[in-house]
Amino acid sequence: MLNPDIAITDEMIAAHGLTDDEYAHFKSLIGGREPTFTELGIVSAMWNEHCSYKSSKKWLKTLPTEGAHVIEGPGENAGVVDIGDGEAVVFKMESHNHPSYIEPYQGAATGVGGILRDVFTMGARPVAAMNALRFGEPDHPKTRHLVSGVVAGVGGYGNAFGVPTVGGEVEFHARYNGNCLVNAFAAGIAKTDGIFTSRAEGVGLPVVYLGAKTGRDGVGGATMASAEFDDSIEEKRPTVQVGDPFTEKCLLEACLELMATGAVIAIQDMGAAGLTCSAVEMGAKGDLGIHLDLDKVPCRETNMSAYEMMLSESQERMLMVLRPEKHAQAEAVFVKWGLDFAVVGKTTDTLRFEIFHEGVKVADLPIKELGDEAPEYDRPWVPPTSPKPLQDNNFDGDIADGLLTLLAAPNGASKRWVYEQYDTLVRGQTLATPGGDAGVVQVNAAGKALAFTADVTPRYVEADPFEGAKQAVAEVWRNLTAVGATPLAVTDNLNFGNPERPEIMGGFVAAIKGLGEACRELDFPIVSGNVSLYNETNGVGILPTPAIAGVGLLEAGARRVGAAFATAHEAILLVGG
Amino acid sequence: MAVSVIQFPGSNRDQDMLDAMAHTTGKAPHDVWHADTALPTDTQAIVLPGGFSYGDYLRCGAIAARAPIMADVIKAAERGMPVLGVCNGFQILIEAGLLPGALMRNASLRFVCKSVDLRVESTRSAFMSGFTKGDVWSCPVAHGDGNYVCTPDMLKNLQDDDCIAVTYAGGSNPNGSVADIAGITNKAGNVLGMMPHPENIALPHQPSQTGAKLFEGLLNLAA
Amino acid sequence: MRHYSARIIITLKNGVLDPQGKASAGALSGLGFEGVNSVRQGKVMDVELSASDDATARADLAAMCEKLLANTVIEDFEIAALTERQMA
Amino acid sequence: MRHYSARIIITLKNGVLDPQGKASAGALSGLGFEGVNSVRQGKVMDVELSASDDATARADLAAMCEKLLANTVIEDFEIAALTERQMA
Ligand SMILES: Nc1ncnc2c1ncn2[C@@H]1O[C@H](COP(=O)(O)OP(=O)(O)O)[C@@H](O)[C@H]1O
Repeated sequence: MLNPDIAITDEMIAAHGLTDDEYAHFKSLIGGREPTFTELGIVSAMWNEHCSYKSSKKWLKTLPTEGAHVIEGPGENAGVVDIGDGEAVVFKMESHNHPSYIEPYQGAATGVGGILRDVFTMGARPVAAMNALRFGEPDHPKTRHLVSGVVAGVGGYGNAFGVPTVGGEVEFHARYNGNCLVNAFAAGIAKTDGIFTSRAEGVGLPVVYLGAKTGRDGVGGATMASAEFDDSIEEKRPTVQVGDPFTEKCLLEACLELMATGAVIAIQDMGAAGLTCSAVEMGAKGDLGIHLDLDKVPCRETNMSAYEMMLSESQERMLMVLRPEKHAQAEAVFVKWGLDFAVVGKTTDTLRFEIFHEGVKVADLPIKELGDEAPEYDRPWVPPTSPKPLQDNNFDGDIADGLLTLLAAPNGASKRWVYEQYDTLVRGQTLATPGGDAGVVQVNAAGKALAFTADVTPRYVEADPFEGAKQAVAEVWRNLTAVGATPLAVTDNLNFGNPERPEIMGGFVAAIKGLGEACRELDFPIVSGNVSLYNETNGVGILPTPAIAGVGLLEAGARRVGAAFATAHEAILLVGG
Repeated sequence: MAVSVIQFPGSNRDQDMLDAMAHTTGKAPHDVWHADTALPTDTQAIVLPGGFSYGDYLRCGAIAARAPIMADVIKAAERGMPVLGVCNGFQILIEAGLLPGALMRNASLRFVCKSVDLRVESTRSAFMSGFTKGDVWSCPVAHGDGNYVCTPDMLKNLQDDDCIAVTYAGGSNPNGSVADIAGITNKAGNVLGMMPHPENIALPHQPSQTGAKLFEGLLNLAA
Repeated sequence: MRHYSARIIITLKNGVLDPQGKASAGALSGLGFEGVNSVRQGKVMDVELSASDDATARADLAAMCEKLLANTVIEDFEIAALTERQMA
Repeated sequence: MRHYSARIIITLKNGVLDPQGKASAGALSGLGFEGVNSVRQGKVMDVELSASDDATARADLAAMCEKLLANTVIEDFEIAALTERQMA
């Protein structure tokens, strides 16, 4: 029987970010009984904005996600696109905005770690990374601290892990004074017949825990990521997660080696809300129940409660369904790489998520409903007002001075000071480093290459969300074609303010419509993405920032073109509209 | 001609090194795991690649320098076998006591990845035999801890014994190293450690192929 | 003005992951030190400073930690020693 | 077997350049801490270990420093504390 450990109060429900309606609905899913404290934690993690996309799902469904080359669209850890020769590119972009504002180095580092895991969980070896960064005004007292910490953190993780960072953006604007944006992108290469998903299959099979040990890191982090900031932010600090790129690099090698043994049926990284989200996702996608025994979970701290283990966001961990006959072989791979490997549960045919700790059943939940019946809102929105026409501001200053001012402005100046802190060359396959229109990386010995770029101009989106989002997609398309690549597909990271404000929601809706229209028009499918809402401090929201990252294919990397003029005395042509 | 490339947990330019070596010497090198206790018996040269062995935790290269395979690497080095350490490999050679001095945090305290100019100061190492003293070439660096430090006495010994192999030329010192040192050898000349990455300028698709000369230098060993 | 030598010890807060300490502990076991149960790595800062008196020196040191030397989100600091130096 | 908590302090030898300490000293001046004359940065290792007695624990800790934790070419180490822990 369930242990009625702690009586659930209204304050607890509110502290877990559940509305009265959401709580009532949850109770109805468990036969009207009161949940245990662990169950409350689980549902709050599953049903917060970050995991459930409850404000955005309705609109995301309208985006074009299919195309001739798309193997896997949104829904898995990352999107997968065929690049020929039996190979696929696997990529995604994800935000780590709130954690980076609280602890810039670790927040950015774990953001990079998370996106790399998303890519290699699918069986792909990461070959390129990008980062789209936005900070407040350069002379705002917090900006310098955030910039130096975030850039060092992005580099600290990616450089040690060993993925070349080949592109990104850095921009400053007062509207990011209270909320910086850290959007990390990663891409990897997999064999089209070697792609792994989180869909569990088979009853009574071992569920295995892989990677680093569990601590109290980030307990409640996913809930925090969906909360608006206020002055009590200091109190939210002890939940900071620390990244360990060395362990992640070992985890990458161990996972790829493990996958090659044929031992893996399904695999899922433990990201936001760690064990909870990964287990529920694996079970729900495979129409199976999951039985977990928390006494088997490798912990690095003593006396961890079931609640803490289920919500821990310790990094560099994975969950897998294993072919039992391969157990010894699989375990040997993890021992070789110095990582934990523990059978922590099994798949069942009950469709229940059952969790035991110290001999007591601490949770018994319907697994499909946790995901499928997450709340979904049609938030009220108002159409954006059309922008005022620009004043006819004839510039009568000195053109050369004006140009120098633009080039010297933080947003116009070279970003070399940032990307020289990133290893842009590791793996030895980089054909074009940052500084041009798109980074280019060779992906096979025959010379095939991929191009990567990330773009958006938030002030355009602020002025006109529909046109601004279209423009971002068009810029991505141009940056890819400008290096000689054929655009393949995109991933997006939609950073907005509080969706409960109708004018913010209106901007979000219009931006999605613009994004969808541009991508449909260009046959440029969106294969993965991420939404980050509530980027707002004391009522001031960020500029609407739908960051778009695109991937293009060059059949012959050697035929790429760069931005530099090659020789003197050549004609300069202006093309386009 | 058999070269052994040692792979430590956290090495990340191991594949770059294997590729560059295979391409230039025409023979696939051995990929040797750090926990092995003996090098393949046909080994004629050893390379420690770049990366972040053990995350560069504690001190760069410190934990890797004590790995099981290193006892055999040290023995081979003492017998005169050519040993090259690049970046993290250089840090490991220093921690293992095969080269003098220390590599500390870059003076800027930042990781730096860019191309710098290198000048060849000595060609005593087998790896440098394809170069001429005074050659200047452009080569990428990518490191956070490449600031070579040593005592004035040690520096004098390095100079007197012709142990400075490459320096950063033309004011391109990216890390604050004493005397612009980018790479050094031991007194015998068979052990070379350097921070820059010749393996990233060796293959046809890379910006130049100058780095390939380091590996071509090994072809004489086959004779 | 008086002249002081101070030692500040900065350690990770309880529960914060310490990859460096973990790697060192693993390496020590590998080298045959079997009795090692855990290693946590921190920083020591030896600061030479001038201040009008002990109390001011301590206050300055604490402020330096808060503002720069320690990352108080994940680290604790402590002024482990403060001694007056005689200047030559 | 007894259980100990030990603190090891590792500092750079005199005369060895310390880029991190120097940068911290510069940054402190930049923040307006005018009395700072120098900063030297070192490491603290808090080790939990088991040993038969105090003397063995000290000998083990010294050996760990010699073999791994300190680079004795450029660093000095000191066992700053050793206390016995009661196990639950
Ligand atoms: N955070 C970053 N990481 C890596 N590269 C960056 C970053 N920010 C800017 N860059 C690179 O600097 C160059 C100029 O960037 P940007 O000013 O955004 O150019 P554009 O508007 O032409 O895309 C691009 O090559 C871009 O990839």
